[in-house]
Amino acid sequence: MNADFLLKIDALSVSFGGVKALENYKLSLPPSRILGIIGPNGAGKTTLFNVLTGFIRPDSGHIHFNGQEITRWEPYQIARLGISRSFQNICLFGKLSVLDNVIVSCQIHERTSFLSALSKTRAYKKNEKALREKAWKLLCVFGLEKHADRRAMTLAYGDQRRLEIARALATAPKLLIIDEPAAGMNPNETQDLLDLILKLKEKFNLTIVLIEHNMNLVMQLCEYIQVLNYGRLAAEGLPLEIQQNQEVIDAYLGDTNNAGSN
Amino acid sequence: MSHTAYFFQQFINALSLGSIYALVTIGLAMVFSILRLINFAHGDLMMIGSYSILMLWNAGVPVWMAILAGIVLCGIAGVIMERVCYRPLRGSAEMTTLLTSFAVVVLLENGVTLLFGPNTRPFRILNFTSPTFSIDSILISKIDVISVVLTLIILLLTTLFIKKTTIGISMRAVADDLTASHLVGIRLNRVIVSAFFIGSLFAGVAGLLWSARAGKLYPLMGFIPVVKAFVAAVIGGFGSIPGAVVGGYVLGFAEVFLVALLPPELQGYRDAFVFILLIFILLVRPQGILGAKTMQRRI
Amino acid sequence: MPKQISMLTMVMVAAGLLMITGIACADTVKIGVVENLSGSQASLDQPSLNGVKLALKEINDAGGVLGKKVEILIRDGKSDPATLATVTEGLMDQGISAVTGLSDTTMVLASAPAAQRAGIAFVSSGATSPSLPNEVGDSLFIEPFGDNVQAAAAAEYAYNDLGARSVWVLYDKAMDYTYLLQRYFCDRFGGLGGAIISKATYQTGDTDFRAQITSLKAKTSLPDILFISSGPDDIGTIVKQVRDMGIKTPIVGGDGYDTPLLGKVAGPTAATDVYFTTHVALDSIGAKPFVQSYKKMFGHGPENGFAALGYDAFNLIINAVKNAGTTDPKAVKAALAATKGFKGVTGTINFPKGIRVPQKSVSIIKVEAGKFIFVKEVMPSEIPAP
Amino acid sequence: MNKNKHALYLMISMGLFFCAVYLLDAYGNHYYQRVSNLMMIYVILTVSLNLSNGIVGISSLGQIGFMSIGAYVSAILTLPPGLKEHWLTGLPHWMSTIQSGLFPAMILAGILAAAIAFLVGIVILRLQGVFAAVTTLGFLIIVKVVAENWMTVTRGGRGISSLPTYTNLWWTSAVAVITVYVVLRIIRSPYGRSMLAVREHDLAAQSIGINAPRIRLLAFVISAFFTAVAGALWANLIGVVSPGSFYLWLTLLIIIMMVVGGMGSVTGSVFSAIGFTILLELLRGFENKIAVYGISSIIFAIVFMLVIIFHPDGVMGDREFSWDWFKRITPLF
Amino acid sequence: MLEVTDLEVFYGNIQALHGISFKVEKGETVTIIGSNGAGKSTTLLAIAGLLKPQKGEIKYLDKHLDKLSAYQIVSMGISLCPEGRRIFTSLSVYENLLMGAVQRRDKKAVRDDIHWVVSLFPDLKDRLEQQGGTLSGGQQQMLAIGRALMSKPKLLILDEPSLGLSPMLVNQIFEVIAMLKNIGTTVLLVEQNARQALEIADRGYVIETGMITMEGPSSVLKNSDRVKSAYLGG
Repeated sequence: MNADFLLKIDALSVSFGGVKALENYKLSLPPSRILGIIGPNGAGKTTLFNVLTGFIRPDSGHIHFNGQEITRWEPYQIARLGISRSFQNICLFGKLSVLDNVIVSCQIHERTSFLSALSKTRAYKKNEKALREKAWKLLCVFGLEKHADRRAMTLAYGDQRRLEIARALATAPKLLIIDEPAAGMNPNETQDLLDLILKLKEKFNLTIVLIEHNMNLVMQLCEYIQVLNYGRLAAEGLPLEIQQNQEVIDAYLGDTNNAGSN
Repeated sequence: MSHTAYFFQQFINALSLGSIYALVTIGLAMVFSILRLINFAHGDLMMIGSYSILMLWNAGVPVWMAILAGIVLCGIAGVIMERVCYRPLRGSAEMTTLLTSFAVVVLLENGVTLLFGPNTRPFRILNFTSPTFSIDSILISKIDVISVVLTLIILLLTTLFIKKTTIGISMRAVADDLTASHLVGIRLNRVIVSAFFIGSLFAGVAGLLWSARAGKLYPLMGFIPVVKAFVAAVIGGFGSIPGAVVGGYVLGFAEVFLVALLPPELQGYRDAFVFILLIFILLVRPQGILGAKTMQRRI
Repeated sequence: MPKQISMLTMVMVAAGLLMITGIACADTVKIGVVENLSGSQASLDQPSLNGVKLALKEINDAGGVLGKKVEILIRDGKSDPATLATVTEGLMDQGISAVTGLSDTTMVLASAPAAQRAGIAFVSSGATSPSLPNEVGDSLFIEPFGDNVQAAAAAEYAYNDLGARSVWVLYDKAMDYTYLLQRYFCDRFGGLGGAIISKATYQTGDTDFRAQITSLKAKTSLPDILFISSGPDDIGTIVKQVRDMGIKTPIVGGDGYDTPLLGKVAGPTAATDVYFTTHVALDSIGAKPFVQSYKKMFGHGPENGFAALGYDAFNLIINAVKNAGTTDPKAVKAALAATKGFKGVTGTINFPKGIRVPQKSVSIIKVEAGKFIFVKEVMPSEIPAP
Repeated sequence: MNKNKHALYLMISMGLFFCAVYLLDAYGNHYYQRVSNLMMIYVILTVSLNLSNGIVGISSLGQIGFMSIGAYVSAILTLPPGLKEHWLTGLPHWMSTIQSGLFPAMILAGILAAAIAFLVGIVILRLQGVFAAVTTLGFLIIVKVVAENWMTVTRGGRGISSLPTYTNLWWTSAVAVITVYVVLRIIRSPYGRSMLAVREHDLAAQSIGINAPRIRLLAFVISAFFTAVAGALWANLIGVVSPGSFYLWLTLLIIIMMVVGGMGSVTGSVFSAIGFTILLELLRGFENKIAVYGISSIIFAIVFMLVIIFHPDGVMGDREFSWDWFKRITPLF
Repeated sequence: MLEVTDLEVFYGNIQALHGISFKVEKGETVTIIGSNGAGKSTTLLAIAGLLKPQKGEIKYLDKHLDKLSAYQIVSMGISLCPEGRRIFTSLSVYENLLMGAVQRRDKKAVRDDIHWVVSLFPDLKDRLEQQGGTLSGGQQQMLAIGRALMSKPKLLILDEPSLGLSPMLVNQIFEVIAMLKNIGTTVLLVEQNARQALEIADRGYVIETGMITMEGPSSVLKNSDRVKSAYLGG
């Protein structure tokens, strides 16, 4: 059954000191889809991402990815298997150059022997050159090549966001997880981002999971949406269904007694 | 000496030694909880306290006056240290301030060596150590009683202070959440200065007891106590005042009983065992014996 | 802006330092003095330097040597072997006739090879390891007697005069001197038929010895004496704590006890029934002029035995310069090696041919109520091999 | 092309450097030789400390412990057999009959220290920040305590003396050049990029597949290797090793050199180690002139505090020396 | 009462605010709405003195706040209840409230005010000795507001008070805000929960990517399509 789904999560629960951050969460995600996860702040969305990428150990539940159980793997193992992520608050390697941020990510599947690095063998040089070119190409996709030599921390905000996604993509993932990519972007930038994500999905044949508050983006981008509230799945469905689901509107807008005119 | 008497004598030794460690540790932990600064110069504050007391006494000041004035001077020295050495670095990485405190150690130890000479000086201001009473060949000296009682009194006062006074509660608030403390209008500098002042007063008291116990003082006397106090602080749970006291006693007991129980050829390894204990505790229970388990925010 | 200012200040300080570092030159007899004036060894070496300064003043007040004034070049080794080696090396081309200083064997071993290479005599004022000169070479002389001599003297005195048949030993494991002293003592004491009931150790810098002392108390029977091998900074505290714990057994030790700290730290009641071997009793008649001049010059009496040793080591060198009739280091070295009957504060020094450890008699001192009382001068009948 | 030109500059400067080494070694006076030897040893120590503390961001205060291990291993190996049998009775028989030269001693010292670093690292590198700092300080103290107590192998507090003084300027400068080369190569290799990534953001690094604990351990082990080699050179330079030699003063000295040079800048460490060695000698001259001993340590501490207050990233930050930059400050070139 | 003009704030090289201007008149309730990362919290932190703006000015009762430290701003009568509550978790509820009044010298009045706050939030009544960290999210939010009230502010600033709360609790919080408004407290309310915030406020500002994009009376904003689209998509 796992074969049909790239990612399958069963009965996942996490709690912090008695507070349930995620409770009995389920997901079956077929390949090449874009899933959106929405919900109020503190609903457990980022916790879910952290569990998925190995940064937080779940209390119970199972995560299968590409037919393998990855529930208690280390983050770097999960990354090598093909899940890559961006962070809600940008986590770049600030002092490294933009290009190096991507190269360091590209090299994930390379095995360089220590001695060849010291003696600069021909194969090593070739390999380094290939890495550079690969990273450069990726930067071009994101339009960041003109900043390649700048330190990542000196980039403008929007560029930093895009660099994060570029870095995540450089590991050649099957599943890309993006945490609030449009936070702090203006409508134009958001539109560009939307186009970019669609382009990436096509170009790299990606499956994408997205957390986002910007409804425009979510509704236009996602093929399927899950709504989290208080760590539980409040609703899931197609974008249109979600948009009209009164429960979702209430949960998301916290609007009950002045039942909205919408 | 019977086995029981032997055990109890070592117990008294440990209790007395542990009290002094606890005193040093309280001051260290107080500053750490607020500034996240491991002040390695805390031991040198002890040294400054002892020197002040000795110098005042040599100058003819009555002994109790000299002690009080010396301890207060020690407190002032702590405040000056904060103002001159640590305030310009406020907000720097923990490692930066840690290294700076090492530089302060070099500065103070060499400075005092230049001023007063490198030599050990006798410190017989309070000749506390003569045994006062004995129970079944177990000797208890004045300094044992004074160390334990003083430590408990200071623990009690400190606890009252941080529970009941505005500035005490402010200290806990700052340790808890710096941003929120700013927002409610706590004057951070005032809190930090108070913490340094009080911590340094304790260092002064600890310096007095340490010197009285050894009967001497010298410019480099501060480093060993501060390293031990750090170990004690980690064992007890860094930042927690009762933890500091527990850690001090655990360390005192560990040191005394390691010497008591180890065969002579291994006694020399005592400090190695103490540090292995420290590493072990850090790995098994990083928050220390009494430290609260904080939720680790990883991202 | 503060950045630039700080950088500028640093550059200026560096430039200023460069200018000051010129070499002063005059027609004088130059003697190098290498001591650890800062760091952990400073409390041993500072008094030694004071002794040197006193000797220097006396010599120059008396008109110098060979008609020239004497000048000392002082270097601080910071209690760090690498620094010590460097500063000693730096002295070698300064036109000096000999070098003196240092109270610790390890430190001498780091410093003296430079002098050995340059062929300049190095007289260690305070290191007492008898094997030291052979480890470095023909340039190294030690001024005090070897530890084996004083330890044997102590053992013989304890066995014969105090009637001791068993001993408990406490020593500082971090020091060469304390280790050797107790080892030689145990050799000789055992050789005489005495029993070593057990040994305990501590580390330099410890201030609490009660755990060790309590374990001594727990022994079924107390030994006849305690041999406590300790440096001058620790002995007062140890004696105090031993007595405070109610142990009245006689305490025996070496020249590390030769400091007023013993009486002052331990106090008169505790500093009683303590015996030690040393170079000279500082309150003996022979040492009186030295002690008085020292007091006059520094405002206080000698801090420990190293003051007198530093004083003697320097005079020993000047004596050799006088005998050589020249400031040439080779000649001074030869003259040193031929020293006969040099009378110093710490005894009469002879260097037997090829042996650069003086054969001196050992003074036994008894401490009563904090006062040092000269007992007798002994020459041990049998000395353990270095 | 620029690149060839830079290679040429590098070759010329290396040539000049080794010419200087040759001249100093053959004709220089012992004092300058000694200072230069120590300078090179400090370069090795500072650069290798920078690898663990600056490049990969471990807060280690215990590197000098590895230096101590290296110095002792070399001392035990190079001590003449006669003395060995006499002093180090705890050694196995075969070991007390051989006397090794400097090179094998250096390598063995490095390997043993690296092995110990591996074991220690597994435990200590799980801690972070000040806790790592103080635990590594604990490691330093443990090494000292063991050296003081393991009488039959280390000769206790007395230390091992009468070591052959094999070390000369050729050895120290060659090892220094090799250390700098290796560390620079590591930084520019995939390993180095991973190390920097781990320093910059541990979690983000893991999220792109870097095994952060392993990378940290690798840096720690390599750093320990070179530190121990420096220790071996030190032992056979000074001729005597004792537990107290490798302790706080040296720890502080090396850390200050690294911080002032710039954490993360290898060339910064090189310049800083050279500069501070010279500064210390100048200060010593000053100290001897005014006869206030200990003032040089005080000035040293103040310089460090000023730099850390006004230049918290050190003089070079985490940038490396480059010829372009060199050209800009020396227009004549 | 509070006037912010052309405020620009950078985090390192990233510009978070691109010239924000708004004002709050005495007795008004003003809301600033906007999505995550739009710069709402940044603006508030700058007002509270925790961030130093690179450009622009903040005037309060005709005095400049830009150069003042946080505690001086509190002493002038501005109180910020921060996002994410940030109560002192290791302090008791009582001590938390006490800390809110840390600058006040009138001990007796402070005690009275603690009773007043407890009467506003009856949930806290039985928990005065309980550690702040053991409270539930809603109780923590009430405590945070209560603590902010303890300094007797002339201007109360609330940063996302409804964050992560259940609808019932959100209502309770908004009732308290309405009550404060009624007794004449000037309130600056920053919210993601646009509709309810506009319901209670007199005027509102919409902030997007560090800029004020809309402003006007609540009634106008409430019915604006743009506001709707920003919050519901479509």
